[in-house]
This record gives sequence, C-alpha cells and structure tokens, in this order.
Amino acid sequence: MGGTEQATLLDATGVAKSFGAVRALTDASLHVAPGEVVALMGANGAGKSTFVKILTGALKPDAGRVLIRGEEAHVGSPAQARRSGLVPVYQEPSLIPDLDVADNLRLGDTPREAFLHWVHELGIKGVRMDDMIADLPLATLRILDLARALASEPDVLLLDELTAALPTDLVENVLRVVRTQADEGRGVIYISHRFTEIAELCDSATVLRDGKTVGALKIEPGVEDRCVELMLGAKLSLDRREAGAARVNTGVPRLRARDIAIAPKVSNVSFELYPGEVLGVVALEGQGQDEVFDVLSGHVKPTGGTLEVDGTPMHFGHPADAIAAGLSFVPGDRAHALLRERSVRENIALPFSARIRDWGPLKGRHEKQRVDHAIEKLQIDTRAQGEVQRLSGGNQQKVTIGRWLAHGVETLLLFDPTRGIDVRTKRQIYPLVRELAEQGAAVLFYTSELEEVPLACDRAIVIFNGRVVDVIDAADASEEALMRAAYGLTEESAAS
Amino acid sequence: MNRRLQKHAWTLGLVLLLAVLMIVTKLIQPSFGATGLESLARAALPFAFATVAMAIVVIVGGIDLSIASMMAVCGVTAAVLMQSMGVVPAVAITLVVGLVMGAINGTLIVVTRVPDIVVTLAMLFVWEGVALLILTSPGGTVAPGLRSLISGAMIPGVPNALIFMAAAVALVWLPIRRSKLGLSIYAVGSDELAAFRSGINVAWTKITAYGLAGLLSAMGGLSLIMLTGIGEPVPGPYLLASVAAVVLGGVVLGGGRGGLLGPIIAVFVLRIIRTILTLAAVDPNVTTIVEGVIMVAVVMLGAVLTYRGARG
Amino acid sequence: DGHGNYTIGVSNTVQGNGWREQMICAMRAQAAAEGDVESLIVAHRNTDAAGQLEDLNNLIEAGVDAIVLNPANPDALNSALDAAIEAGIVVVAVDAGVSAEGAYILSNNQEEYAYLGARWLFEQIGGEGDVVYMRGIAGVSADTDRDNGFRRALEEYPNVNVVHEVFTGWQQDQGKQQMFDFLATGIPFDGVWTSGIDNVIVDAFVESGAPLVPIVGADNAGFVQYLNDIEGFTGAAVTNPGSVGGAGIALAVDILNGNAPEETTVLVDPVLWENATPEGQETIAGALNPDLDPEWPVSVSIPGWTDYSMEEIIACEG
Amino acid sequence: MSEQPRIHADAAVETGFKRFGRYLADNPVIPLIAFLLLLVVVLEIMRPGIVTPFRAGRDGIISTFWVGNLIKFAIPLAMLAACQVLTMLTAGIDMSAGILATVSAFVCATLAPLIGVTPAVMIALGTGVVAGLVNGFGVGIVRVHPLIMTLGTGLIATGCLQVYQRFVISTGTLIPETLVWLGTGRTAGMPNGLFVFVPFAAAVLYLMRFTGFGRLLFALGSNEAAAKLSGVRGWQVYLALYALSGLIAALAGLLYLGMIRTPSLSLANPLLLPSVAAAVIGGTSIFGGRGSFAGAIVGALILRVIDTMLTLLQMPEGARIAFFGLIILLVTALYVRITGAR
Ligand SMILES: Nc1ncnc2c1ncn2[C@@H]1O[C@H](COP(=O)(O)OP(=O)(O)OP(=O)(O)O)[C@@H](O)[C@H]1O
Ligand SMILES: Nc1ncnc2c1ncn2[C@@H]1O[C@H](COP(=O)(O)OP(=O)(O)OP(=O)(O)O)[C@@H](O)[C@H]1O
Ligand SMILES: [Mg+2]
Ligand SMILES: [Mg+2]
Repeated sequence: MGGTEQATLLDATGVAKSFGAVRALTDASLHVAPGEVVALMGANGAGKSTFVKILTGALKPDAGRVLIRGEEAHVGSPAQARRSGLVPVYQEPSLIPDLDVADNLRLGDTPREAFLHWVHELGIKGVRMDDMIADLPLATLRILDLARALASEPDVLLLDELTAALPTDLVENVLRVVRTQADEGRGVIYISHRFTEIAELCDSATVLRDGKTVGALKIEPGVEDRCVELMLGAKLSLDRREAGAARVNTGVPRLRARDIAIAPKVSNVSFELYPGEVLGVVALEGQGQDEVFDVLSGHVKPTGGTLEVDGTPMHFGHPADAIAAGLSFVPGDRAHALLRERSVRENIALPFSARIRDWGPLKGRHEKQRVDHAIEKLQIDTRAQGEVQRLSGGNQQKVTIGRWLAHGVETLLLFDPTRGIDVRTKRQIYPLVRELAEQGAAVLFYTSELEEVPLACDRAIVIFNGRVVDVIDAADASEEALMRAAYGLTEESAAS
Repeated sequence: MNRRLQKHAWTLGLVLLLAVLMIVTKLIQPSFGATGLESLARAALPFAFATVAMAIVVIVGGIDLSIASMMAVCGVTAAVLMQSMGVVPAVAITLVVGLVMGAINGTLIVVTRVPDIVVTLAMLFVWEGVALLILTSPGGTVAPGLRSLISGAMIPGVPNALIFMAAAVALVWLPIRRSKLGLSIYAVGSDELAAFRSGINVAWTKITAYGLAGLLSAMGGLSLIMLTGIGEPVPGPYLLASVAAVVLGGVVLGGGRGGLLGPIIAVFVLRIIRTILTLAAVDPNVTTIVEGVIMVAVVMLGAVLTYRGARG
Repeated sequence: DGHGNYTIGVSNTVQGNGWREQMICAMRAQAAAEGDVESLIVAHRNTDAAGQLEDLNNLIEAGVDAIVLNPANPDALNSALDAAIEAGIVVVAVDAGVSAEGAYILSNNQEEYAYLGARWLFEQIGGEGDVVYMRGIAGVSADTDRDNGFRRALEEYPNVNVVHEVFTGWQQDQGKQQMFDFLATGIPFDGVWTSGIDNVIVDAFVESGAPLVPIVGADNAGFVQYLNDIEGFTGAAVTNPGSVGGAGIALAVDILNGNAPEETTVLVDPVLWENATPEGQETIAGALNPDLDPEWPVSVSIPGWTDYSMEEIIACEG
Repeated sequence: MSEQPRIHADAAVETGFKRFGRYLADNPVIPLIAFLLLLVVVLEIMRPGIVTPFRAGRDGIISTFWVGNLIKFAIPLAMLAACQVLTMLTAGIDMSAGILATVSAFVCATLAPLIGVTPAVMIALGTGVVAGLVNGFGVGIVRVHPLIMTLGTGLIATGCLQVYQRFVISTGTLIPETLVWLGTGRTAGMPNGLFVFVPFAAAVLYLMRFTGFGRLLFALGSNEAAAKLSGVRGWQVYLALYALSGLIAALAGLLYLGMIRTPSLSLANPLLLPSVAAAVIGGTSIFGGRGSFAGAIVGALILRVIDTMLTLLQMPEGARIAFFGLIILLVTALYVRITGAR
C-alpha cells in the first residue's frame, strides 16, 4: 500500500511519560504515512494506551516531539487533536452515559448523516437517536465510538483495542471499514492483541516494550514470531495443549443447571460442570451468556429452572450466597471488580472480610501468605501495587483472578478473562486454569476469542439465542467448527 | 413518546403531588384562593432561585454549599447600592457580583483540585463574612417599583411572583439548555473523563456552571430584598432546603441527570406542605418532624422506584 | 367575661434557644389562661425575615384574629403586616419593634437592657479599667440594639476601655471557648459584659482557676444560680423576660375586646439584679429556681400582664 | 478530574522535592503536623507567652494552660470528625452527627435527675444508635443518598428534641459527675477528656486499619460493585457504620455536655460543619476509599488554633468569618498540592 517514503502524516519521536514511580513511556516513537495501517503492539503495560492518549492530547508528555504532516505540533487537548485531524477511539468507551446518541453527536459536532452511514456500514442495527448511552451494550458502544470517529473524517485514526470486546461478526466489519479508510489515503494506528486481525489489516507494526519502541516491521507472513520476540524480548509462542485423553465425567456434577430461563434473553440453558473439568462457553455477543453468568454468580435471580451445587438445589439472592456455595466469579469488565485506589493486597484479600464473622481483627500472617502466593502464581507486576489503578490492564485482570486464587477455588466462573490481554499473560492464564482443574476445581470459561477454547477447555457448550444448542469436545475442535457452532449452524452441519 | 414520558415521570409525579396538596389545602381552608396562591408563589421565590442554582451545579457533577451566603452578599449589595444609584444599575451590578462570585467558586474548584463540597464549604464562610463586611446589620433600601414586581397578579390566577420567577429562570436557562454549553454541563456531570475525551473543555464548563449558579443566587438575593425591603447580611435557611428540593426534583446527586422544572415544582411542594401544616394548626415542633419525614420518605420512595425501575 | 372565640397566630423565627422556648410557652400559657382564646396557631422555626413573611401570610390565610410575632427585623415584614392590619387582624410585636403602621409593640427594651448592665459593670469596676464585651450574632437586630445601649454607657465612662470584643453567636460552647482563649492570653481585664451567654463564662473562670471578675449577664436560671451560689463572685443579671410573649397575647386579647391601650408602643423595661449588696442578694435568692432549664430566664411572668401560674407555663400547653 | 491535571503533580523527573512530596503523600499526617506547629508559632508571636504552660498570670500562678484548652476543645470536634471520616470512607457523610450529639447531651442531662445517671447515659447513647440505624437503613437498604438521608434524620431529630424538651422544662438538669470530671478536669495540665479520647482514637485507628470491617469501609467507598462481587452485603456494613457513627456522635455529645455543662437545645450543632472541615483538612476524600483519622485529629487541632487566632486578632466579625473560610480552603489546597491526593 501507500509508500513509506512519502511525507508522513504523523511522526512522533522520543515520547516519555511517567506516572509517579511508573515510567509508562521512556522513548516511544511512531511514524504513520498516508494510506498506512500501523499496528501498535506490545505486552500489557507496554504503554500503548498511554502513547495514544499523548498523541491525542488526553495526556501531556514529559518529553518528546510530535510532528503532524511534518510540522511540529503541541496537542494540548482532545479537541485540539481533533482539529489537527487526529481522532482516537480509546480503550475505554468515551461517550457520555447520561446523554442520548443525538446529544452525544451534537456535543462533538459530529455530522449526523455520516455517523448514521458508518453505523449502518459497521452492521449495527436498531440504534435509535434517542437511546441513552448508559442503556446500550458495550459492543454497541464501541461501534458507536468508531462511527463517531469515522464521521469526523480523520487524517489519522487511532484505535485502541477496539475489537477486544466485539463479537466476531462485528470484528470483520471493523476490519473491512478500517481497510477502506486506509485505501482512501488516511493513516490508521491499530492496537490489538490478536495476530489474526493484525495480519489481515495492517501494513506495518511498531512494537513497544517497557515504554520504548523496540522495532518497526513490515507485516508479512511469519512476522508473528518476530513480533512476539520483540514484544517479550525472547522467543515465545502459543502452543496448543496436547490433546489428552478425553475426560470421563462421572459422579455428581459440581454445578448442574437445568432449564435456566432469564426473561427475556435466556430461554433454556442446561449443562453440567464436573470437578476437574474446564467447560468452555462458546457464544457470539449477546446470546445470553452474560445473563447466565449473572445467575450463576448470584447477581440475578433466574425466572425459571433450577441450579444444583454438588447435588443440592440452590437459590442465590446475593453474590455472597454463590460464594458461600463455592462459586467464584471473575467478571469481564475489571472496572466492576477492582477497588481502583486500594492496594493489590487489599484487592486480593477482599473476600476474606466479607462476612460479618470476619469483621473482626485481620489475620495478618495468614492473609499475607495467601496473597503473596496468588501474586507469585500469577506473576503480577507489583511495581505499582500501592494502587491497583496504576497497574496495566493485564495486571489488573490478574488481580481479579488472584483474589479467588487466594481465597481458594472450588468453582471458578471466568467471563472473558483474557479480554485485552497480551500473549504472555494469556500464556500464564491457560495453564493456570488447567492446573486449577487438575487440582479438583471446576471451571466455567467464557471467551470471546474462539481460538482460546481448544487451548483451555475440555468441553464447551454453545449458547445461541438464549439456549444451549450444542456441546462439543473442545480439545480437538477446530476454530471453524466452533465458529459454525457459535453462529447456530450445527443442525445444518449435522444434516449435510 | 413513551420514552419521553418515562424520562419525565418523576416530574409528572411531582405535579400530581402538588395538585393533590393544593386540593388538601383547599379542603382545610375553603377560603384559600388567589391571595393564598400569591403568597405561596412569593414565599417560594428565594427557595426557587436557590434550588435552581443548586440544580445546575449538581447537574455538572458538583455541589455548592455557599449558595445561601452568596444570596446574602447579593441582597446586601443591592440594598446598599440602591441607596446611592438607580434600580437598573444596582440590579445589573448585583447580577454581575453574583456571576463573579460563582465563577470564583468554580475557578477555585478547578484550580486547587480540592473537591467542590470542600471548596464551597470554605466559601460559605467567606461569602458570609463578605456580606457582614458590606452591611453589619440589616439595612439599605429597595426601590418600591422593584418590590411591586412580585406582588399581585396581572393575569388573574397567575401570581406576578410566579411569572417573574419563570421569566428569570427561562431567560438564563433556556438558551443554554439546548446549546452546546448546556450539553457540556450534562456531559461533564455524567462522565468527566469521557467529556474531556470528547473534546469538551471541562474546566471552562465547570466554571460557567458555577457562574450560572452565582447568577441565579444573585436573583435569589434580589428576590429576598424584594420581599423584605431591606438587605440582611445573615444567610437564610436556603442551603439545606435547596439540596432537599433538588433531590426531590429528580436531579441525581453526582450529576448528569435531571432538569430544572422538577426542582422548582419540588420547592412548591415543600412550601405548600408548610402552608398546610400552619393552616391545620399542627404543633410547630411536630411540623419540623413532618418536614423531615416527608423529605426522607419522598426520597426513599424515589430510590425504591428507580431501584424497581432498574430491575424491571 | 368572654367576648369571643379568638384564634391567635404566633410567629417566631428562632428555634432551639431557651429564651425563645420560654416565650412560646408563655404565649401558650397565657392563651390558655385567657377565656377568650379558642386556639393558637404557632409558626415557630429557624428562618429569616423572608421566611417569617411566609409564616405571616400563612397565618393570615388561616384566618386568625390576631397575630403576635417576635419580628426578625423591624422593617422587613411590612408587606405582610400591612395586609394583616388591612384585613382587620390585630398585630402585636413582642420583644422587638416593627415599623408597620397600626401594629402594637410590646417590647423588651434591648437598648436599655444593655445600657443598664453596662452602667452597673462600669460602676462596679470603679469607672475605669478594661472590660471584655461579648456580643450575640453579628447582623441581627437585637444585637445591634444592645450594642447601641452598650456604646451609650461606654460614652458615659470614658475611662473604661473595651479590651476584647467577640461574637458568641449566642452559642454556649462558642462563648466558653472564646473566654478560655482570652484567659489564656494573660491580658488583664476587670469585667465582662456578655449578651445572653453567661453561666458558661463563669464556668470558664472557675475551671481555668482564673480569679473571677464582675460579670453582667441575663436572668437565665443557670446564671442566677451562680450569682447566688459562688463565693466571691460579683455580678448582675439583667432581666429580659421571655414571658413578654405571654404579655403580647394578653395585649392582643385586650385589643380584640376593645380595650386597646392609648400608646401603640409599650416598652417593658428591664430590671437589674446584682449580688453586690445584701438587698440584691435577697432579690436573687427570691428569684432562684433550680428546677428550671438553665437556659430559661427565671422571670417567668410579667406582673400586670400575664395571668398564668408557674405550673402552667412549665406545662407549656395551650 | 480528568487525567490532565493529575500530570502536573506527578510529573517527570525524580527530583529531591518530588521524592519528598511522595514521602509526604504516603505519610499525610506529617505536613499537617508541620502546619499545625507553624500556626502555633505564629500564634506565639502574635501573643507572646500564650503557648507557655503554667505562666504567671495577673494574680500569681494560674493554670490557664492554653495547650490544654486547645486539646480539650478539639476532642469533641475530633470525635465528630471521626463520624465524618468513617462515613466518608464509603463516600457518605453524616450531617446528623451534630444534632445527634446535642440530643444525646440534652437527653442525658434531663433524664439523669429522673432515672439516675447510668440509665440516662445508656438512653442517651441509645438515641444515637437508634438514629444511626435509621440513617443506615436509609443509606444501606433503601439506597437514599447519605447527604439527604442524614440531613433528613437530623431534621427529624431536631423536631423530636423540641417536642421532648417541652416535657422536661421543670425537671431540672443534672450533669453526671463523671462527665464533668472528664469535661472540665485536668491532670498534669492536660484535659481529662483524653482518658476517653486516647482509647477512642486508638480504637478508631485500629478499626480502620486492622479489622475486616474497616477494610470493607474502604472497599465500599472505592467500588461498591466490586465489594458486592466479593460477597460483601453492603446493607450490613452501612447499617453497622451509621449506627457506629450515631454512637460516636452521642458519646461526643456526652463529653461536650461535661465540658460546657449547659444542655442547650443546639449545644453541639455548630460543630457539624467544622467536623466536616476537620475531616477533609485531614486528608479524607469525600468521594470515598481514602481517609485518615489521625489526619482528622490534626485537622481538628488546626481548626481550633485558627479559631483562637481569629478570636484574638480583633478584626471585624465579617473578616473573621471570611478568614476562617479562606484558611480552610488554603490548608486543603496546599495539602492536595503537596500530596497529590484529593
Ligand atoms: N493514570 C495512570 N496513573 C499511573 N500509572 C498509569 C496510569 N496510566 C497508565 N499507567 C501505567 O503506565 C503503564 C502503561 O500503561 P498502558 O495503559 O499504556 O499500557 P498498555 O500497553 O495500554 O496495556 P494494556 O495492553 O494492558 O492495555 C502501566 O504500567 C500502567 O500501570
Ligand atoms: N436481612 C435483611 N433485612 C432487610 N432487608 C434485606 C435483608 N436481606 C436482604 N435485604 C434486602 O435485599 C436487598 C439487597 O440488599 P443487599 O445489601 O444484599 O444487596 P447490595 O449488595 O446492597 O446490592 P444492591 O444495591 O444491588 O441491592 C435490599 O434492598 C434489602 O431490602
Ligand atoms: Mg491499553
Ligand atoms: Mg444494597
């Protein structure tokens, strides 16, 4: 595509930024030419989001030079960045929750026609201009964010893990649209932890490690290994789990769901989860998997069906009841799970004090032992442990898992635990999940990334349109088979 | 349509409540009529301005504890100025003083990064002191023309005080509400970070919102002296009343949600409850209890309703 | 004699202060004692002049025959008071005056109150020396009136010097703290004039071990008790009866019954009780009432005006 | 706040000043104590000798030990500030604390002659707990905003107190001897109130830092959804918290009663806003999740010193009030600036 020797659109060199003791960026640089899609890669906490925020004026750098179309630029605020043609979609949704769609557009002077065009183009239907942002699901918000950015016709589009929370079909639309943007001569900075997307979309990759740009590569077949090497500083790759002998589940299931219904989304979900097994959940966005996890974790009461734990029927009125029954829940949105301004230790130890009988003096040594064990096990980067919000996204996610590791796990409910997590961290999480299962825990594992299912799970249930439509043996399921199942195509495939 | 209705359900409920209370008043005191309505509207004036001022800062995500003190400053300023100059310049200067005081509050919040509740708690004392420096004891004069503005009813059944209030609030708020500034105020209150990232100048929006609150406090101060004819340097009981009315009126503490109509109706509800209790010759100490209970009960009801709403 | 079944409205703007509570109870007791009063509607809360206007309008709306009020301000209430008088409602202001034409005023003479006490104090310290001047709430009419009286006395004693002037906000705790603070500075002074907050000032001396100086306060039960009990303490209490409220009711009924006084303004002059002379000590011993709420003035009735008994005012019903 | 301003405070290079700033941020009480000492020095310069204990007065040795007074009057303020710190940890506030203290004091003083001292004290503390439970019910179970809930309870409590006082006008009052001893007595120049306050403060500090309950307060203020996810039943904590706050307020009221010895109907009400100020000066965030009682104690002392200074300065009342406000703002702003916390 666009020749790299052309005048660059965006040229950043030597960008540095510290947050107190944490040096998020030390020497970051990046070049974007017209028509080029640059992948910005790096492990969790490498500084990608920080870089994007600096380029778009949401943060002020401590040092560095930014040239826009060859001219030195001081981007003081997001508004100024927008005027210079730099339009971001940040990692966190940036629409105003209490305004409706129309008002959000007026606020940013976004042309309405163009916006609607892009919403349509990206394949979102049924969004009305008077919908409150707060009422919309996360995936829709991400798309609206993107449509808003596209509508302002940016010169450089900066997309920070836009696809992390998107179902597969929407990801495809996004990739297509972004590609067209580049073909029209715009520049794109694209952040994702998924190599497949990067291979499909990007022209080059700039790799950050520990806040420093360590390399810029052209994307060509086989570049993954080189990228990973640069990102991690050593050669690493994702290995498939060796397909072991298929598990034989006998005895009483740890968790049995029978005909669970949750009006209006879920009509019939039944499954059994046995001790020692990792049961995957395969589903496209919004098929009712959120609701099922809400029921299992005690947040929502089902409108029908029964739930048995170790053969005993259970009714959860509060997450505490589920926890008492041994069910530990790790939500997809870590913002819901973390005490942002408290320490790593307090976050992990939180369940230790939950019940009234634990309101008394803390058991310091006992607590420290178990917390330290969890931190070590998950290799949480504790440089900024005084406040969890200073950790990177990946490390924050580890803390949410570490909490239950320290507390002791019988049944672990993982909802998309690897959303927006880098390869290295993922590589730590799969074996951990396996290990927990081998030690006798039962794990229910939903992931939005289908290729993870064979890596971590023994079996997988497929939820489509609020029902369990299939159970597949995950260990040797191909991605294609999983995909077909997720789209509810199993019956036909069986017929053909 | 349904959505719109849902959005304004709380306000509609308040209107209904007000209507019921009016009927109760009429039942207790059959002679309650135009003059009763007029004095109700007049009594509501300072509360309404204080409440509207409070509502704007609550919508932007803050709170202003200094509103009653700013009203006192503006009251004494106008009363003193009117001794030496015409009504129009005196009123104009007073409005500017209010605007500036509010903007100072906002600027301090933005610049010092001290939480709004703390800054305005401190400014509560500062403005109270300033009022006492301007006038050590009640005094000053108010032009009779100004006072007659809020008495009587040009349109039968609609008290002038009500028209005055509606006109003043509409003049300030309507042009802003639908403008980008108005949206920015809601946006900043709803999610400051998202607002900043959407390209809104958060600092400026806050300062403007606090400035508007100051301006409306100035109107409140003016309405006070229009009622009494003198300037009083000691702040009246408008702070807690305005917080209560704002919440009763459906504005969410924390920002981003609610309008100005609900709080104004809430002011009338609170005022008419006092009228009813006086007419019914309820023991005044019990009146305090009743007011407290009503405030808590209505807000509890609101909490329960929204809780249900969020579930259903 | 029963001329009619009157409904009387009461408006007061300070709640939670012993003096005002006594005033309200005196009103209730007097209304009960008068045969002609059928009911009393009381609007009694913490508010400003604008709030009092609201209460007054509500009382007019309720159709009262007379209004007895303790005005928040002499000039601010005229719109409502004029309307009341025009509607034939008898208006009696107690404790402080109002400027509305046709309103009756039955007031404690606040200027005289301060003057009387201050003069006694200056006399007591020998016409010269340093005094501490503890005022009430800045910007409130009663405080301003008392200040005028105090200044008048001060002018008569040019050798008396105010070494320290503070506002207690009419709050016991604040007054006590301020006295402690001032005692701690070690600045010498010879007497204290304090507006209403008095027994805690004596406490501050006793507790810090400072030698007592002459102190002038009001006739609050607690302070009068101290005047009687504490060895070596000279001081004076100036009466400021809250029962003026009861007198106001009596006056309102008289007017309603056609016995209006010739003057629209009646000033209840304060009396000074000191414990420096044997006669004075006797007066104080007679006025004592150890069971009374210490914030209540001991002068619970005004002879010639009020008709209730001690039990009736304490019952506070009516 | 947006991310933008945070940057200035934390910016860049590891200068010595920065490191010092961070040290102070981790030990927020230190700059506050430094400021307190500075104020005391200024006061001593303004009125030489005031700080010195056991100084010769006009008539020989008198024990107007100013430091003792300072501490004495700071004690009830600091106790009410404890109510604010604890509730603020959960992003709440207790606007009824001042009135509950007053109610407790008044009830105790008026009931003591009727039913004896111990039952009177018990009932007085009980009123605090009951009112606190009402607050806790509203905040924790019905989910009313704490500001509104506690304002409403305060209003109701005021009304109840007014009605109650009509029944006890003539019963006389009795201030329990122990309270008077605690409130007015001195041991080695220091107020006896410390005999209650020191254990109290130790208990609160221990509660906040070393108990599960304390940890839950921080957790709820920081992220209630996360706490719920971890199995915390929020309503239980709120109920206990506000009941505790009511109890502390009632206790502060009793101590204050012993100090002032006049059970007025508004005795401790004026302490409410200063108690909020003491808490925020002491570094407690009204947004929850961050707070220090040690800081609040120093905050209360600072407010008292400022009070003394302004009383002694002999400026017009308006200027005095205005300065009080300005200084609160200044201290909090400096504190925020130095520590980068809010
Ligand atoms: N506001 C902040 N305050 C303190 N530290 C921060 C802040 N924002 C980011 N950091 C730190 O800066 C580093 C880089 O964070 P950043 O979010 O840029 O990483 P990232 O590459 O986007 O990671 P991820 O892939 O997990 O999103 C991390 O160590 C993080 O802890
Ligand atoms: N023992 C109980 N007494 C009174 N009410 C209870 C009790 N247990 C549960 N509830 C009710 O359950 C509801 C949920 O309370 P709970 O504190 O358990 O949830 P939460 O963690 O506060 O979450 P949420 O705010 O979503 O309700 C409350 O509205 C309360 O009325
Ligand atoms: Mg990131
Ligand atoms: Mg709850």
